[in-house]
Amino acid sequence: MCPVWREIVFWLCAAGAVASGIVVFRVDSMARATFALLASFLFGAGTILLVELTYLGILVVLMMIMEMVIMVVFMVMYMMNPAGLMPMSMLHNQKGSLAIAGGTFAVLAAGVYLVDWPTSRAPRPEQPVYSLGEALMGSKMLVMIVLGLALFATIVATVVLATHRGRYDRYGDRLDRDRPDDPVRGGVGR
Amino acid sequence: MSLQDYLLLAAALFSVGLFGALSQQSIVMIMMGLELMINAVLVGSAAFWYFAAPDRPDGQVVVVLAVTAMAIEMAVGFAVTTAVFRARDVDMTDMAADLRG
Amino acid sequence: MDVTDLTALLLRRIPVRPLVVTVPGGTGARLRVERLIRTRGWYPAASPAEANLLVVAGPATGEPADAVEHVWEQLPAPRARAAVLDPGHADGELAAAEATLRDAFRQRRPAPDSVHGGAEPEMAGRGEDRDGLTLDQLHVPLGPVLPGWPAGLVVRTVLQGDVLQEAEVDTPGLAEAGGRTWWWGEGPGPPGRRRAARHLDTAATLLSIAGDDRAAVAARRLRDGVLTGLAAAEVARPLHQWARRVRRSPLLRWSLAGVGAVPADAAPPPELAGDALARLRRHATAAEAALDRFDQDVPLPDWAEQAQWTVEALPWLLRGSELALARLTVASLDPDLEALAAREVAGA
Amino acid sequence: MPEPGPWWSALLLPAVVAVFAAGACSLDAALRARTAGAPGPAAAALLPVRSAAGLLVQQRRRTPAADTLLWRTAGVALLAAGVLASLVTPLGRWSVGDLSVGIVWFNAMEIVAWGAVWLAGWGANSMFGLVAGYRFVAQGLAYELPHMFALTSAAIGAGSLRVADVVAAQRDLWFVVWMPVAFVVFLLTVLAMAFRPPFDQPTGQDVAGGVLAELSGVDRLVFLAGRWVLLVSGAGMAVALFLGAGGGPLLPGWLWSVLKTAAVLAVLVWAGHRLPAVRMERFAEVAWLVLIPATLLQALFVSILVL
Repeated sequence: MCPVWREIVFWLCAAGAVASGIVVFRVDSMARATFALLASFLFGAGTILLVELTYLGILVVLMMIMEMVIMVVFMVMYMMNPAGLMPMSMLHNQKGSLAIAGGTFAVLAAGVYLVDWPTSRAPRPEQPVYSLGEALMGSKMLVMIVLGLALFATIVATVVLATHRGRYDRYGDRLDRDRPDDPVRGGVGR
Repeated sequence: MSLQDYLLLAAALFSVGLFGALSQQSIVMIMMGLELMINAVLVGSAAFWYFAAPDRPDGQVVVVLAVTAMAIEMAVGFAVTTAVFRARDVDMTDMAADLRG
Repeated sequence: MDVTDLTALLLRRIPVRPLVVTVPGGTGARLRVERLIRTRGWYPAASPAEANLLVVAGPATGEPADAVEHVWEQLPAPRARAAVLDPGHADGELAAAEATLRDAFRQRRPAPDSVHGGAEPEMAGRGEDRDGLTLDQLHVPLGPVLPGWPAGLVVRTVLQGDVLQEAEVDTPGLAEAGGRTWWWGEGPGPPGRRRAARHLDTAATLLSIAGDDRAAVAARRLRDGVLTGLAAAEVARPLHQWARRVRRSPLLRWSLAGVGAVPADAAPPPELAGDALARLRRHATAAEAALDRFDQDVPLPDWAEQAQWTVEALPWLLRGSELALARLTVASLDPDLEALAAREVAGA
Repeated sequence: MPEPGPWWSALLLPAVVAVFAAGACSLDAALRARTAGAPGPAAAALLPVRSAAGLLVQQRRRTPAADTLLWRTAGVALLAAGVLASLVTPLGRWSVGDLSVGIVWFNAMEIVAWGAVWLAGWGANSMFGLVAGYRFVAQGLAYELPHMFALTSAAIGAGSLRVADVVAAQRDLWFVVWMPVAFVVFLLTVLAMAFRPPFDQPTGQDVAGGVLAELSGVDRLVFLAGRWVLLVSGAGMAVALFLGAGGGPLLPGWLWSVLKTAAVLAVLVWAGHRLPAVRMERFAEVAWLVLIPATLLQALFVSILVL
C-alpha cells in the first residue's frame, strides 16, 4: 500500500477507535455500548494491521468479537435496563472524572511529543509471527508456561467464584449418584 | 504515520477508558473502561515494535500479554460480579461498598 | 418496464408461504389445509414475518378472532388471507387467496403502519431463580398462535431468561367452538382411521418441534393417506418404515429422553405416562397397531380425559423447565381441547 | 501451489460464492420437496431464485422498541463475513488474497457470526429472537474450540498458517487421510457455525423461527444469504485444508476445487436433511467432553508425526 493510503487509513482507524470509545459511555443501551467497544477494538486492530503485525491484528479481531459477545450476555443479565427501553445514566462524579481523564491525556500527549523516542534502522523480519512464536515458546517456554498457568488459575478461580453448586449437590452427599442431579440434562452417556 | 501518531492514539484511548473507569457505577461498565485502556496498550506496543525495535519480538509479546490480561480480567470480573450479585443482589460498586460489614 | 410492472412480474412467481392458524373447532379444516399446502409444494411459515398468506382454519369468533387479527397485522405486504370453515371449501379458498396474493393491483394498497405489533414482552419485577441469581422476569403468553401448538391453548408464563418460572393455562375460545370435535365425533370415515391419524398427527407435531422435519413430513403424509382412504396394505410398508426409524433414531432418543417426564404418582392417563420419548414411541406403535382395524368401528381413546389431565398438569409440569423443553412437553401431550369442550357441552 | 489471483478476482469472489450458495439452497429445496411428495425437483431447483424475488418485493418489518441499527447490521455483517472468509480459499491455483495467516483470518471471519446472530435475535426486541440468540452463543461456545483445534491440526501438518502452504503440503497425501478426526469435527463445526440443520436450534420451530422470527423482506434475504455463504465458505475451506484443494488427475485444478467443494456442500446439506436437530445442552457437553479431547489428541498425533 502506498504511504498516502496508509496515512489515510491510519487516521480513519484512529478517529474511529476514539470516537467509538467515547460512544461506549454515551449510549443508553447495553448492547450498543458493548458493540461500540467492539468497534473500537476493530479499529484498533486496523492500526495494528497497518504496522504489518498481521497475526496479532487478526487475533485481536477474533478474540474481541468472542469476548464482546460473551460480555453482552452478562451485561444484559446484570444491568437494570436490559432492553434499552428506558434511558439511563450510570454516571457518578462526571466532572471530576472528566477533569482527571483530560489531565491525563494532556500529560500523555505532551510526553508523546516531548520525549525523544528511539528509532530503529534494524530490518523488519519477513514473518514477524515466527519471532513472536520463538519468544513465546523458545528458551524454556517461560512466557507460554506463565500464560498457561495464569489462564488455568483463572479458569479454576472463576468457576469457584461463579458456581453455587458443587459436586456434592450434583452427585449427592456420598458422591454415589449415577447421574448428576442437574437442572438440565447433559448429552454424554445418556 | 509515525510513532508519535500511534502514541497519541494510544493516549486518547487510554484517557477515554480512564474516564469510563472513573465515572461509571456499574461493575461491567467499569470493566469496559479498563478494556479501552488495554486497547491503548495494544496499539502502543504494536507501534513500539514497528518503529523502535522491529528486530526484537518484545513488542509483540506485550500485545499477546495484553490480550491475555484482557481475557483474564473479563473472566474474573464477571465471576466476581456473579458472586457479588448472588450474595448481595447488587451490581454497583457504590452499593457494594455501602453494604460492607 | 417500470417498477410496478416488475413488481407484478415478481408477484406472479413468488413462493407462497402460508401461516396456518387453527382455532378450536377447526381441526378438520386444518388437516385438509395442511394436505393441500404440502401437495401444492408450498412450505408453511414459522412466524408471521415469514408468511405472505394467512390461513385461518375454523370459526374465528370472539377471543380467537382478536388473536387472528393481531397476527394479520404482523404479516408484511404483499399478503392475503383465507378463512377455511368447511374442509370441503379449502381448495377454493386457498386458490382465491393465492390469486389475491399474486394480483399486483390488489396488493398496491397503501401500506399499513410500518411498525408491526409484535409481541413486546411485558417486564415484571425480579425474582429468585434456580441459579441463585435474582434476575428480571418477563410475562410472556405462549399461544394461541405458534407453530405446532394445540389449538385453543394459551400458557401464560413468567420467564426468566428462557426458564419458565410460572405457567398458567388458559383455554380461550372453546365456547365458540360449539362443541364440535373432529377427532372424537364429527370427522368422516371409520373411527379406526381417525384413531391412527390422530396418533400420526401428534407424532408429526412433536417431531417438527424436536427438529426432525423429515420424519414429521413423513408422518403427515401417512396421516393424509390414512384419512383420504388409502388401503391398509398400501399404508403398511411406509408406516412400518417410519415407525421403525422414529423408534430407533439415537438422536431423537438423545434429545427427547427425560423431557416432560410425568412422575407415576401424578396418576396420568396411561397414554401420557413417561417422558416425551415414551409418548412418541407409543404413538408410533399405536399407529401401527391401528392398521389391522382401519375400517372397523373401534372405540376411541378418551381424548377429553387426556386433555383434562393435561390442562391441569401443565402448570406444575412446565414450572422450572426451559422454553425448548416446555415446547416439547406440550407437543408430546398434545391435548385435544375440542374433545374437552365437547364433553362439557354434552355434560351440561 | 496457489498464488494470488489478479485484482478482478476480488470482484469474481462474491459471484462464485453466490453460485455455490444458490446450488446448495436448490439441493436443500429439492430434498425437502421429495420428502413432502410435492411437485418435482425441477420446481425446487428454481425455488431459491423465486424465494429471493419474494423477499425483494416483501415489506420490511419493524417491531416496537427494536434496536433497528443493530438489527439491520446483523445481516450485513453475516453476509460480508461469509464472503470474506472465502478470501483466502484457493480455487485451483488462485486465491483472492493469500494472507500469511489465512487460517486465522478464516476463523476470525467465521466468529463474526457470533455477533451477527446474537444481534439479529436481540435487535428485534422479541422474546423468541432473544432466546434463539442466546442459544447460538451457547452453541458457539461449544463448537469454537473443537473447530480451532481442527484448524490447528491442519496448520501443524503444514507447519504454516498460510493456506497455500497447507495445500502444498498435501501434494502427496491429503490431510484427511492422516487427520480424519480433525476433518469430521471440522465439518460438524462448520454446520454448527452456519446454524444449518442439525444444528439449527437458533432458528427452530419451537421458537417460531428464532432469530429469523421477525425478519422479513430484504433483511431476511440478506441474513439467509449470509447463512448459506457461511456454509459455502466452510465447505471450501474443508476442501483446501483436508482434501488437497485443486489436486487431482486429468482435470484442471479449478475444476477439481469446484467439484470437491460441491461434493462437500452436498454432503453437508444432505446430512442436515437426514438428521434431527441436536439440542444445545446435549451438544455442549459432548463438545467439551468428547470433541475437544478428540481434536487435541488429533493435534498431538499430527505434531508427533511432523516432528
